[in-house]
Amino acid sequence: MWREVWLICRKDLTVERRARVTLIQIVPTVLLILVVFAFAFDANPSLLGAGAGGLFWVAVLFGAVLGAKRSFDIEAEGGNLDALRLGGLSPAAILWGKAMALAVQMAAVAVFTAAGLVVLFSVTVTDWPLLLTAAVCGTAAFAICGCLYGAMTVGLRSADTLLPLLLIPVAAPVLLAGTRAFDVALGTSADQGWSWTALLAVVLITYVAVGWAAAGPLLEDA
Amino acid sequence: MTWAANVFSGYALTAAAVVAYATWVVRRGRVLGRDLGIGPAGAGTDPGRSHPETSQ
Amino acid sequence: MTDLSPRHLLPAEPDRADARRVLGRRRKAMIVGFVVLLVIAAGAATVAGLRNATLFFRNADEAIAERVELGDRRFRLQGRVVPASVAVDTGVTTFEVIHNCASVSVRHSVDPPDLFESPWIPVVLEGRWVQGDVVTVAGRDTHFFSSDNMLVKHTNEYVAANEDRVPDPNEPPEGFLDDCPFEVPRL
Amino acid sequence: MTGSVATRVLGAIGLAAAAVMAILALWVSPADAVQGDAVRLMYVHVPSIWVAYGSFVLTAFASARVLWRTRSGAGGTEGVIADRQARHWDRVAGAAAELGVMFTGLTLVTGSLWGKVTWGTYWQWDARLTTTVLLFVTHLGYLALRRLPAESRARARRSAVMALIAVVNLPIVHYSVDWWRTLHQEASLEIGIGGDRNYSGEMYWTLLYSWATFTLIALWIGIHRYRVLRLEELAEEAALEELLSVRRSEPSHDEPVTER
Repeated sequence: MWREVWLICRKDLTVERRARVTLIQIVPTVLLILVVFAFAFDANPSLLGAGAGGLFWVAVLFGAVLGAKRSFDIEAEGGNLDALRLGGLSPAAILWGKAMALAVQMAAVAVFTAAGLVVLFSVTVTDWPLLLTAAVCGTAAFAICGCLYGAMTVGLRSADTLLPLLLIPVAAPVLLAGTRAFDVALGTSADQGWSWTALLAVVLITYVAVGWAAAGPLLEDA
Repeated sequence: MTWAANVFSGYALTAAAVVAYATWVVRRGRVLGRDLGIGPAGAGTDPGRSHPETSQ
Repeated sequence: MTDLSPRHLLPAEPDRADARRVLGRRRKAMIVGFVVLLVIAAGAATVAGLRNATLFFRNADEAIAERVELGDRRFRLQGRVVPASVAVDTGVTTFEVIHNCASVSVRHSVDPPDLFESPWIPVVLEGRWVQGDVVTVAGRDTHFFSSDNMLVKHTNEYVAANEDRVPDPNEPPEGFLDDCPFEVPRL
Repeated sequence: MTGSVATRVLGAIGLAAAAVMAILALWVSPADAVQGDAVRLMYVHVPSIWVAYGSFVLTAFASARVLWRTRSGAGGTEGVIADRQARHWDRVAGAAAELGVMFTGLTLVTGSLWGKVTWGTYWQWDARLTTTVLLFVTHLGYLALRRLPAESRARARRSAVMALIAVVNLPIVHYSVDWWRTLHQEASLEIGIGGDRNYSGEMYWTLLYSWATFTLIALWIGIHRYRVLRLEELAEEAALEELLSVRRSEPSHDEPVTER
C-alpha cells in the first residue's frame, strides 16, 4: 500500500519537475493575488498588516484549487486514471499518492506566499511553532480535499468552474481556523491560537477519514 | 414600524418561494409527461404506475 | 423499450475471486470502523478543544480579566444592560453591562437598536478598552468600553406579552445578581 | 402529470394547513414580552430549517443506499434489481436535496429579517450563521454536481459521495450554538407533550403546528419532484431509443462502427 502511494506521489512530482506548472504558473498567480490585494487596500496599509493571516490562507486556497485541477488534468488525458486502476493500483493509493504530491506542491506555494507577505506587507512573526503547525495542518487539509474534489470532477466538461464551487465551501473551516491561528501567530489578535490549530488538526483528520472512505466509490468509476 | 415590514416580507417570501418551486415542478412534470405521451393533462394517472417501465 | 442487455448467463466466478471478495468485505468493515472511530474522535476533540475558544464575544468579567492582553485591540463584549445606568447625551449613550457580577461602563456612539429599551437585555458590543476613571455599580474602574456597534442578543426564552404584568425594570432576571457583592441602583 | 389521488389529498391538506397556520402564526399566537410581534418570524424561520435538516438527512441516507446498491458489479437479475434500487435512491437524494437547499435559503432570508428587528443587524459572521451558509453552499454544489452530464451510474455514485461529505456539516450547524459563543440563541426546544419551559404554551404549539405544515408541503413537493426526476430519466431513455432506432434503420455497412 505505502509503496503504491509513494509510486504515485513520485510520478506526480516527476511530472511537475518536468512541466513546472506549479512553479511557473500557480506560484506567480498566487503572488499576483497578494499584489492585487495590496492595490485594493492601498489607501489603508495598516489593514494589510492586520489581514495578512487571512490573506495567506486565501492565496493558498486559490493555489490549492489550481493545483487540484492541474493534478487531475494530467490524469484526465488519455484515460490515465483507468490505466492506473487497470495497473492494479488501489483507489486509496492513487488518492493518497496524489494528495501527497499535491501537499508537497502546496507547501512550496505556501512558502512563496509567506515570503511574499514578508516582503510586501512587512509582517513579523511572534509565535513560530504555532505558525508552522497551523501552516502544515492547513496545507495538508487543502491538499486532501483538493484531491477529493479533483477526483470527483475529473473528466467533467465544466470541471474548471465547478471545482472552486465545490472546494471553497468545504475548505472554509480551514480558511477560518487557519486565519485565526495566523492572526495570533502574527501578533494581530488576542485569540486562542492553539485551540484554532487544534480545530485545523481535527478538520485534517476528518478529511483523511472521508478520503479513506470515499476513495473507492470515487475512483472506481471516475 | 420595521417589525411589521420584516415579518410580512418574511412570510411573503417564504410563500412565494414555495409556490414558485411547486409550480415549476408541476409544470415540468406536465411538459415531460406530454412529450412522453403519458396521457393528457389531468388524466389523474401516476406516471410511476402508468408507465410499463416502472410497473415491473 | 427494447432490452439490449446480454441474454446469456454469466459464467460462475472461480473460488479465488469469492475468497478475495470475502477478504475485501472484511477489510472494508475494518476501514468503516476505523473511519467511524476517527469521526467520533474528531467530534469529541472539537467540542472539548473549542468549548472555551472565544469566537464571537467576551463576557464582561473575561474582558476585565484580560484587559492587559487586549490592550487597545477591538473585541466584542457581552453583558446585560443595567436599566438604571442608561443615560443619553448628544448621540452618546452611556450605560453599564454586567456579567458574572463584573460590571463594565460603556460609551456607545451610535443609535442603539429598538430592543435596547427592554430592561436587562443582553447585548453584544463592538469596540475596545479606553483609559478613563469611571464609577460602576461594582466600584471604581480605570477603563471604560468605547463601542460603536451594538447587537441585541436575544435569549431563547419566549414569554407571551401580558398587558397586566409589565415587568419591573428594577427587578433583574431571576438569579442573575444573587451572588454579587453589590447593590444595583434602582430607577 | 405527476399527480395521483394520494398527492391530491396530501396537497389539499397541506393547503388547508397553511391557511390555518397563517391565522395561528400571525393572529392567534401572542406577541413576545421582549420582541413583540417580531417573534412571529419564528414560525417560518424555525420550521424551515427543521425541514431542511430532514431533507439533508434524507439525502445522505439515500446517498448511502446508492453507494450500497452500486457497490458490487453484480450481473444478471441481481444487478438489474440493484441498479433499479440505486436509481430510486438517487432520485430520492436529488429531490430531497433540492428541497433542503430551498428551505435553507428561506431560513437564511427569514433569519436575516428577524435578526434586523431583534439583534439590530441583518448579518453577523457568528458560528451558527456561518456554518448555515456553508451548509447551503455545499448542497448548492451538490446540486451543481448532479446536473453535470455523465453516465448515470457514475454520476449517482459521485454525487452520493459529495452528499455524504456535505452532511457532516449538519450536526456542526445544529450544535454550533452550544459549542461556541454565538449571537444566535441556543438550540432550546425540548419536544414533549408538556411543552417547553422556555416557550409559552401557545407559542410552543404554534411552532409545532407550523413545523407539521411545512413538513406536509415539503412532502408534497418532494413526491412530485421525485416523479419529475423519473420522467426526466424516461425522456432521456426515449431520446436514446429514438437515436438508436434511427441508427438501426440506416443501411448496414461492412466495416464495424468504432465511434461512440
